[in-house]
Amino acid sequence: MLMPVISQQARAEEGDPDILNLPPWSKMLGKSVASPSYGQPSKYEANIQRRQSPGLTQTDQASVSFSPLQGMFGMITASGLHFERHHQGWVDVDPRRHRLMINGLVNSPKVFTMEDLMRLPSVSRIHFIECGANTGMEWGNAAVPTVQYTHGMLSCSEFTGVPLSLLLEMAGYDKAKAKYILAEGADGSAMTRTIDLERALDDVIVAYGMNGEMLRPENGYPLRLVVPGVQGVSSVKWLRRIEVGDQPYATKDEAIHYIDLMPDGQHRQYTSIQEAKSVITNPSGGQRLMSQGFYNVTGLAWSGRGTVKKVDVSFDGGRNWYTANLEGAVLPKALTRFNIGWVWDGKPAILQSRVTDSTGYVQPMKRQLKEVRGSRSVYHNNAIQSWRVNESGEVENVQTA
Amino acid sequence: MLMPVISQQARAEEGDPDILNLPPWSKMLGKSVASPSYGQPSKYEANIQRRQSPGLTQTDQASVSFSPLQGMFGMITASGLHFERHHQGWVDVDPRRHRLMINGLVNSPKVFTMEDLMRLPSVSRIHFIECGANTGMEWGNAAVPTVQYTHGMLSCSEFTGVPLSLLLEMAGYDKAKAKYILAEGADGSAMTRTIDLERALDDVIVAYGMNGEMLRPENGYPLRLVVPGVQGVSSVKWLRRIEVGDQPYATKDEAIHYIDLMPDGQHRQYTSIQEAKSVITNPSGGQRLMSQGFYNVTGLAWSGRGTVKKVDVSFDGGRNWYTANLEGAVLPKALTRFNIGWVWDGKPAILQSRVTDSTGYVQPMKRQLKEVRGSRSVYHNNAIQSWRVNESGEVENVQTA
Amino acid sequence: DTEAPLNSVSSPWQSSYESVGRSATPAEIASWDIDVRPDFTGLPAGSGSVEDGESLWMERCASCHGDFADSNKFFSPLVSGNITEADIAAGHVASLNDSTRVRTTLMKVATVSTLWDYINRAMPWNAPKTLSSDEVYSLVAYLLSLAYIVDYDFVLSNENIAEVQALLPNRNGMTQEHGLWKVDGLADVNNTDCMNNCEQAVKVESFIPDFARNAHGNLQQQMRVFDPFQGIDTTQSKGA
Amino acid sequence: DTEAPLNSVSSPWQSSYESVGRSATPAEIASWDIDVRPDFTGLPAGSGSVEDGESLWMERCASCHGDFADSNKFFSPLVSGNITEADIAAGHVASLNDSTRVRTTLMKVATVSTLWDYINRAMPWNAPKTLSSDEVYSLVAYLLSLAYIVDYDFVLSNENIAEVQALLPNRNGMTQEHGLWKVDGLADVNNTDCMNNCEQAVKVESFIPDFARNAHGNLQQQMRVFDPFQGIDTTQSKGA
Ligand code: HEC
Ligand code: HEC
Ligand SMILES: [Ca+2]
Ligand SMILES: [Ca+2]
Ligand SMILES: [Ca+2]
Ligand SMILES: [Ca+2]
Ligand SMILES: [Ca+2]
Ligand SMILES: [Ca+2]
Ligand SMILES: [Co+2]
Ligand SMILES: [Co+2]
Repeated sequence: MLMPVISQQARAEEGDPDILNLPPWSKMLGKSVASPSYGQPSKYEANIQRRQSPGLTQTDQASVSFSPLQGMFGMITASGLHFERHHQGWVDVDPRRHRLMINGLVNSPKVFTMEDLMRLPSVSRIHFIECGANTGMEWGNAAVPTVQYTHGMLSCSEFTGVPLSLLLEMAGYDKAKAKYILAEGADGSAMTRTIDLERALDDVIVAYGMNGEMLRPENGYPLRLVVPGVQGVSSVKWLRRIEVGDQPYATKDEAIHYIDLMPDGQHRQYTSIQEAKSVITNPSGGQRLMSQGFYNVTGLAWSGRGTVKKVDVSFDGGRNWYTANLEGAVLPKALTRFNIGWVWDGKPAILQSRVTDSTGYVQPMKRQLKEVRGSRSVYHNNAIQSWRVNESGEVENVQTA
Repeated sequence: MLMPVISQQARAEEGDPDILNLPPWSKMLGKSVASPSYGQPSKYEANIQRRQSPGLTQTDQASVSFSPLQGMFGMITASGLHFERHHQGWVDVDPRRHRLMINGLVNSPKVFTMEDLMRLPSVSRIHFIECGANTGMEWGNAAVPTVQYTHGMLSCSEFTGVPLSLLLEMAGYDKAKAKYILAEGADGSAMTRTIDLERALDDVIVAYGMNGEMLRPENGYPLRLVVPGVQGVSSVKWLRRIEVGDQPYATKDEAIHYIDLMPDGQHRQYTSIQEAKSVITNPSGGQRLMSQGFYNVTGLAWSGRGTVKKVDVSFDGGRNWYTANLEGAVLPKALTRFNIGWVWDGKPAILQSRVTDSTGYVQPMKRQLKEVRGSRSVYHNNAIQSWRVNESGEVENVQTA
Repeated sequence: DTEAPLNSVSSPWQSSYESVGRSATPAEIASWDIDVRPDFTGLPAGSGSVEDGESLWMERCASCHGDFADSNKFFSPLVSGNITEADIAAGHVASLNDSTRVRTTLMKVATVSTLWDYINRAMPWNAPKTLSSDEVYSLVAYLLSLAYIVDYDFVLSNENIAEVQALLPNRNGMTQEHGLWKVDGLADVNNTDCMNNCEQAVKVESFIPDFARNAHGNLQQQMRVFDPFQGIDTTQSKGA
Repeated sequence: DTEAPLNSVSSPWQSSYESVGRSATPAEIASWDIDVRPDFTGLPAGSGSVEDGESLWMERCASCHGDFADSNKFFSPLVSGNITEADIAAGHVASLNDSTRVRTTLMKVATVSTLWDYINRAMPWNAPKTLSSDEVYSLVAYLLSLAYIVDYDFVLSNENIAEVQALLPNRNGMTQEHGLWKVDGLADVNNTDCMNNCEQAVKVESFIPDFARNAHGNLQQQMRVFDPFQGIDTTQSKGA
């Protein structure tokens, strides 16, 4: 049985008691400004928070908290809901003691304080960060119940900081020999990742600002790298050092993890780009359509290679597709919100979204991905997601053949 | 005497103790993910918060808290730092009991629950909200010490919601007679404002989402109007009702306040547009340049009539001007971050910024504004702001002749 | 102007949203449709005397606005004697031009409906929407009497309110002749984007007064603890 | 590709930022430049025996990784016996192809520098950067011995580590032949944007197992309390 929606409950003869009797907030003096001086969400939003997936990791410090995509809007991620992936916990760095070093194949190795970095020319740009392992639990089968767990290692923020290219120029990197950089964190894990020099000189930001304020501690306060379009682990948090080199570094998180086991038993190493991907966030797994009729179906699309060109949505498991609206400014390597209208007729339906990016790449079906990459990868699962609506309106995570 | 910058302190012979001796966070296991499950700023950011201006208002509930622009980045305002202006305090509305009514010159007056509204086609767009009284304390003289108080009734967020035009269509507004709408809040003040129908059908949003999550209670949870480009008071919070009419309503905050006293003793009524304006946020009043040399000078520009075309910056009180960088996507009726490099030579300097918008309008000097509007207005002060750097590096709020 | 709120899309369901929401009932509209326009559309029938208004005022309003509505403890004065008979005749309050005088509510307001509407929807501040229509009439009447617009024995009602409007001291004090209402309205102030040798002599004409230096608290505590631009310790005097 | 990070600007000071920051001293670089590359650049001279590694392991590592590095209490096993002599000869671990087997660190790692570098920078997990170089050598030696790559009497040093690299079981197990490194690399999977009659028979092949329905907690408490799409009470069985 469908539960009645509130608007139907409210259809009393004379009218809705919540209209006929004024609510208390219409008849009282409200609260003061600047209380709190740093604002917080409404108490009615407590269900919308970051969560771990039980059983995914053995510890809480080398773990993931997922963003509640089912409760989010637009393309910007509220910083309080930004997903987390730490390998050795998050640390509360004193910004007055934090330093950035540039060394290696440079004319003049350099040290910067935070004050130094904030004196330098800065840029502000909106980019997504997606963990390479996002949707990794779904390589084999439908495994987790909601979009928070299937796709929630994903966020999008406005970052402000110094272009890495500028710092490399200032240190005088060796234009003949330099081919790679190593980025290193100041936390216990001293997280390290190799980045191609060409990319490092392109749109990489040494960022201190996020969504109008300083980075949050869990997101690398006071300094992180932002490597747009690339799996999140490259956007090293609590960044303390950049080394310029002529060979890749094969550090733990690019030589033991973040490698993709192919059907022939070889591992692909240095798979970095987050290819075009999209997901319907509402309705999605664990939700229930409360009645038949019109719904705004909404979701997110993005591409590590450029901009979103188009998002198509299917309601019959991929047989027929309709092109959705793209909202607001469609920006490179940023999330793009899409919306499309749909009328649910009470019959089972399978909802899917499929993005095409500015390179012409079309988001693959799961079977196409498996044909090439097999089923034992963990990373880079950008397959089309299916949500099945059953007769009772319940939405489930499924995979189609 | 100039205080030494930290990077100079750190120039010990062998090196900086904060590099030679690893900091504690490099040698420990950090904290768990999802603790807290809703993230918060670093404890080192406690100075960056919303504040009242003492003496501006007699009560804390009919008052203003200003955004700390001097500590912010990019164009997005972190929702925790969004400025507040309430007339009767902020209220904690239960979203399950909140309703929106559309009445007046319509075929079919309507009632919507939050569920209803969230079923409808939605848009997501980034817009600024500026109080009409922003910089009002500065009409006469330089009065307040920092950019938080001169310009901090200003914010910019990504809003998600239903286009008002859609709701008006659904109610079947009278196309022959309708000329205005009235928007009304559900708080104690039942804030009301008249909006031109042409504008109401243009880009006005009945918004529930802000920066990826629901509106904050202080910003109208669960529903507010967003009227892009227009003084903030029109973006009615805790929105409960829209009435379609054929005459303006002359409610208290458009007939007794938000009116502009002209030199001839007449008040301009229904002055609504926030014309093009810009301000340098760093360096700004109350700050001190710690040493001579290069600085990134940064600020914000916006226009209620369209997009920012160009921002020029002067370091000599308006004699000579240099065109600044515009960061990221330059969006209509949104804040635009600008940056420009500058070398401080230790001599007094007067810094100014001046925006030109897409209509060709150039932000006026204070004396140009006063020539037309006199000096007894409160609202719509979009004059060029001057910050004077003295020999000791201190930055002061001044006005030039 | 900017971007169309909805793109053209290919979904056949796109505009099938008419069924969402429901019709408002007459009782619901009556409960919420409280606005009163300058032409008195929306004004409920009723009446109230200055005398009743005065006692109600003392009970429910005076604590914040003062016995004669002239306090600025909670808010700027509503009434304060700057209105002359000549103003009432002209429909324009001359003392608004006098920058030494406080500008009260009754000096500015051009439409009596505004007072009725606002008191009805929002006052008393700490218990809004608790007044009956007759009480609102009487309170408006009392305020009008304090500003010598009506006499002490006046009874305001829906029948005579238009006559009162014709006496409102600043009824002709508003202009809508400006370019700030419509998106395509004409700007009234102009500047040019001169780039070189623009100002001949740059002179500072206004500084923050010294007493105001620390009036917002110690500015050092309002700036980031690390920053190329550090906060000034305003508990110390200038240049220290 | 996208937008140039800096626009062209007219300020004569734009590129005068060279003075910001300062040169790093040799001691500072020595303190932080700890990375060790596959070609052993960055590897400090030193040595450590399997025997020393074993006792150090018991003291500082075994509590989390197990006495034989085969525990998955804190992390997946580092070593677990899936490596054969044929693998060591081929430089490729065949059991990686066997989906029933757990994939351990020593099965995957292709560069011995990776182990040295990581243990040195990050282990023990709760006290990183507290091991001496010789201790790191001995711990790497112990792990190699557990995987039967070196004997129990082996002493690993900067001098013989290249020989050990030549024995690493999965040393040929990595490929960089793919389009996911460079921005303009070629995609390996293709789809088309077919719009109509694309899939002939749509079949669901995988559902969330029933036992997993409530495994993430009650989903009703993970959705907004008001929403067109309300959270399912997963403490109740399906369709209830
Ligand atoms: C607890 C304090 C308090 C009480 C009691 C109170 N008021 Fe007010 N009143 C205020 C405040 C504060 C404002 C300004 C609200 C704002 O900023 O929008 C105000 C505003 C007004 C205004 C609008 C003035 C203007 O220029 O905007 C009128 C008229 C008014 N009050 C009348 C009344 C009447 C009539 C009563 C009694 C029925 C009353 N007030 C009771 C505090 C009070
Ligand atoms: C308190 C628990 C703990 C202790 C003690 C500990 N480890 Fe670990 N170790 C971990 C965890 C957790 C990880 C995974 C970290 C991550 O996810 O990045 C790990 C990862 C590793 C890895 C990388 C494995 C891979 O496949 O990524 C190696 C090698 C390792 N540890 C060796 C050691 C050595 C050697 C010691 C002792 C000096 C040690 N560990 C002590 C918990 C511990
Ligand atoms: Ca890992
Ligand atoms: Ca659009
Ligand atoms: Ca006011
Ligand atoms: Ca730019
Ligand atoms: Ca009405
Ligand atoms: Ca190195
Ligand atoms: Co990751
Ligand atoms: Co305001």
